[in-house]
Amino acid sequence: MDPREFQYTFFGLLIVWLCVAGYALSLALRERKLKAELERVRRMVEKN
Amino acid sequence: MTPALLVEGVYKYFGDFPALRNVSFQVAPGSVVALLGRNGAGKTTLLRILAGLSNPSEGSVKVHGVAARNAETRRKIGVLGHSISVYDELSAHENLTMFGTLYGLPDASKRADAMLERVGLGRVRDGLAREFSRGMRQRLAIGRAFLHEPELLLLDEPFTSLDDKAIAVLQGMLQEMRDRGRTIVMSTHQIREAMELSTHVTFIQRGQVAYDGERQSEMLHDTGWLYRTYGEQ
Amino acid sequence: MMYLRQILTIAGKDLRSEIRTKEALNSSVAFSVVILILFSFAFDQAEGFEAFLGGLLWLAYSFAGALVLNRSFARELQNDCLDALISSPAPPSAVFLGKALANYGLLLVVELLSLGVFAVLYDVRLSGKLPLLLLVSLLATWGMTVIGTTFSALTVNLTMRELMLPVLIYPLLIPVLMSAMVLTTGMLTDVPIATNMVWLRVLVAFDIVFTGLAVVFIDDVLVG
Amino acid sequence: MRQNILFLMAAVFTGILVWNMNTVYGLPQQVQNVGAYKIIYLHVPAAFTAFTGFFAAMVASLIYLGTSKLKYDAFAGGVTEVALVFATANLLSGMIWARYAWGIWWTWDARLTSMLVCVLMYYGYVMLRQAITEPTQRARLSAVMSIFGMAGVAFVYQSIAWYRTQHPSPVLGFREGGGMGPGLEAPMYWNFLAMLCLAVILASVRMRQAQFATEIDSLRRMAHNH
Repeated sequence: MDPREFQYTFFGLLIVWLCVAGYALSLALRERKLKAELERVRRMVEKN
Repeated sequence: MTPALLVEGVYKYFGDFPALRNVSFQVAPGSVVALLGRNGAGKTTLLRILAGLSNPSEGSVKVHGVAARNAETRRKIGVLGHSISVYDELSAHENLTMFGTLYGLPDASKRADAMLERVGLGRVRDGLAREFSRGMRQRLAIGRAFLHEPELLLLDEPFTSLDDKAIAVLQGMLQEMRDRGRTIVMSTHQIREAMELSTHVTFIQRGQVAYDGERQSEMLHDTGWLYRTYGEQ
Repeated sequence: MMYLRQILTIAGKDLRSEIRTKEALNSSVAFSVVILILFSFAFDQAEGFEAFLGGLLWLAYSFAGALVLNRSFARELQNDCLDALISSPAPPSAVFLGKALANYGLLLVVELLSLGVFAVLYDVRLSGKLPLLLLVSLLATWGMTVIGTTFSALTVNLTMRELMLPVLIYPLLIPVLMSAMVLTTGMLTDVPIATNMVWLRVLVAFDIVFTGLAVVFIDDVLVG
Repeated sequence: MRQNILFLMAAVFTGILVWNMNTVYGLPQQVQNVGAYKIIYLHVPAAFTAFTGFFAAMVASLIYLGTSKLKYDAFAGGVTEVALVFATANLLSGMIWARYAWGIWWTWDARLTSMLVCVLMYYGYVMLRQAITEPTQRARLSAVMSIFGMAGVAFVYQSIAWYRTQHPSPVLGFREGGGMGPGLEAPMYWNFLAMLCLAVILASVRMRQAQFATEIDSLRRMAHNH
C-alpha cells in the first residue's frame, strides 16, 4: 500500500474521531462545572 | 357588567423560575387599583403582561372582555413605565403626533397640541425632547400616555422620579380620569400618594396575590399595616 | 389602510431622527469610501480588474450597511421607546416593516453616494447600465434590509449587540451578496443579462421568502 | 442511573462504529481509481448527521414557538451544538482528502463552501445562545434564528451549487449517476446510523446540562428576589 495514501486515510478518519472525542471531553468538563455551580447556588439559597 | 380588567390564572416563568404564580383578580370599571409589593415581587412583570408587552406563560388577561394582545384592546390602554418612552430626536409635537397616528386618532396633530397645552409644554412644542429638562421630558411622557384618552391606564412606579410640577400634572390627570369613570392600575412604592387616589388594593408577594380588595382605612394612615397583616412573616 | 399608515409613521420617525443626527449615515458613508479606497491598494488596477468590480462594490455596501442596521433597533433602546411602540395598537409586523423601510431608504442613500465615489475612483462608465444596476440594487438591498432589521431586533437587548450582528447576518446574506456581485460584474463587463437571469431569480426568491419569515416570526422576537 | 444507561449506549454505538471501521479496512484500496476514498466512510455520515441535526433543531424550534415548552428549546440547542461538531468533522476530514487528491487544503467548491457557511451560521447560533442569560428569552430568540438559519442553508446550498462546483459528482447510489459499486455503500449507511445514535446520545447529555443551567438560573433568581 502506498504509504502516503495510508497516512491521509488514517488522519482523515482520525480527525473525525478527535472531533467527537473533543466534544465529549468538553461535555464532561462542563458537566462538572455545572454540578459544582448548582451545588454552590443551592447552598446560597438555603442560607437565605 | 364586564370587568375593565380580568386576570385569570396567570403564570409567568423565566426559565423554571415562577415570577407570577396563579395571579387572578378583576378590576371593575372606574376603580383605581394600587398594585403593591416589595421589589422583585412581580409587579413590573404583571404590568408588562397587562400592557401586552409580554405574554403570560399560562392563563389569560382580558380588557373589557377582549384579549390583551388584541389591537383593539391596545387602543384602549395607556402605559407609563419606568422610562419616558419618547424620542429624543423628535420635537414634543412630533412625538405626540407620531403616537397619535399610531393609535389611529383622526386629528392627531390637533390632539397633540391640546395635550401639550395641558401638560404645560405648549410654548416649546417644536423643541426637541433631547433639549428638555428632566421634568419637561417627564411631562411629555405623561402627555404621551394620556394622549388617546385610554380607558385603562397602567402606571409602573409613576411618582418615583417625577419632579413636583410633573407630579401635579399627573395627579391632576389621574383625578380627571377617575372622575370620568376610567380605570387605573398603578404599581408604586409611594404608598401614601397611591392610597389617597386608590379605591382598591392588590398586594403581591412572591408572585402571588396576597390581598385583593377595597382599600381599608387602616392602609391610609399606617403604611406598614398591609405588610404586617397580609404579608408573610 | 391603518396598517399602511402605521408603517409609514414609524418609517417616517426613524428617517426624521436619522436625518437630524446623521449618526448612521455619516459613519456608514465614510466607512464605505474608506473601504473603496483600501480596495484600490489591494487590487492592482491592471488587466482583468473588471472581474472584481461587482464584488468590490457589494463588499463596500454590505460593510457600510451593517453600521446602519446596527443603529436600527438600538435607536429604540434610549428611553425604552420600543415598549411604547409594542404597547401601541401597531402590530409588531408594522413596527418591523416601518423600521425596515427606513433602513431601506438609508441603505439606498449610502449606496448611491458610494456608487458615485466608486465610479470616479475606478473609472467605471455607468451610462446605459443604470436601470439594471438600480434593479439589482433595489432587490439585493431589500434582502440585506430584511435580514439586517430582523437580526437588529433579535440582538437589541444583548450587551454584545454591535459584535453579534455582523457575525449573525453575513453568513445568511451570502446568497444575496453573491447574486448581486455576479450580476453587477456581469453588467459592468457587458455580459448579456439573459445568462445571469438565474441570479435575478435568486434575489427575488430570497426577498420573498425572508420577508415572509420575518413578518411571521417578528411577533416572537418583539413580544416576550 | 439514567446517566449510566447513556454512557453504556454511547459505548455500544462507538463500538459499532469501530467494528464498521474493521469492515471498511477490508475493502479494496481504490475505487474507480480514487485513492484514500475510505475517508468518506466517516466524512459522508458526518455530513448527513450534521444536516439531520440542523433540520431536527429547526423542527424543535418551531414546536417550541408553538408550545413554549423549554424542553424543545433544550433539544434544539443541544442538537445544533452536536451537529456543529459533526459538521466540523466533515469539513476537516474533507480537507484532508482534498489535500491528498487535489493537492490543496481548500477549494471553493459548492458543498465545501455550503458546509462552511453552515458552520459559521450555526456557530453564530451558539454564540447567540451564550449571549442571552434569561432562559425563556434565549429560547424564543434562538428558535427564530434556527428557523432563519435553515432557510438560509437552503438558499446558500442552491446558489453556491449554481456558482461553482468541483466536488466528486454524485457518489451514492440514491442519486442519479451515482453508485460506488456492490458492497461498498452499505458500511456507509451503517456508519450513518451509528453516528446518528451517537449524536442523539451526546445531544441528550447536553440537554440534561441545559436543565442544570436552567435550574441554576432559577435558583439565582430566587436568591436574588427574597
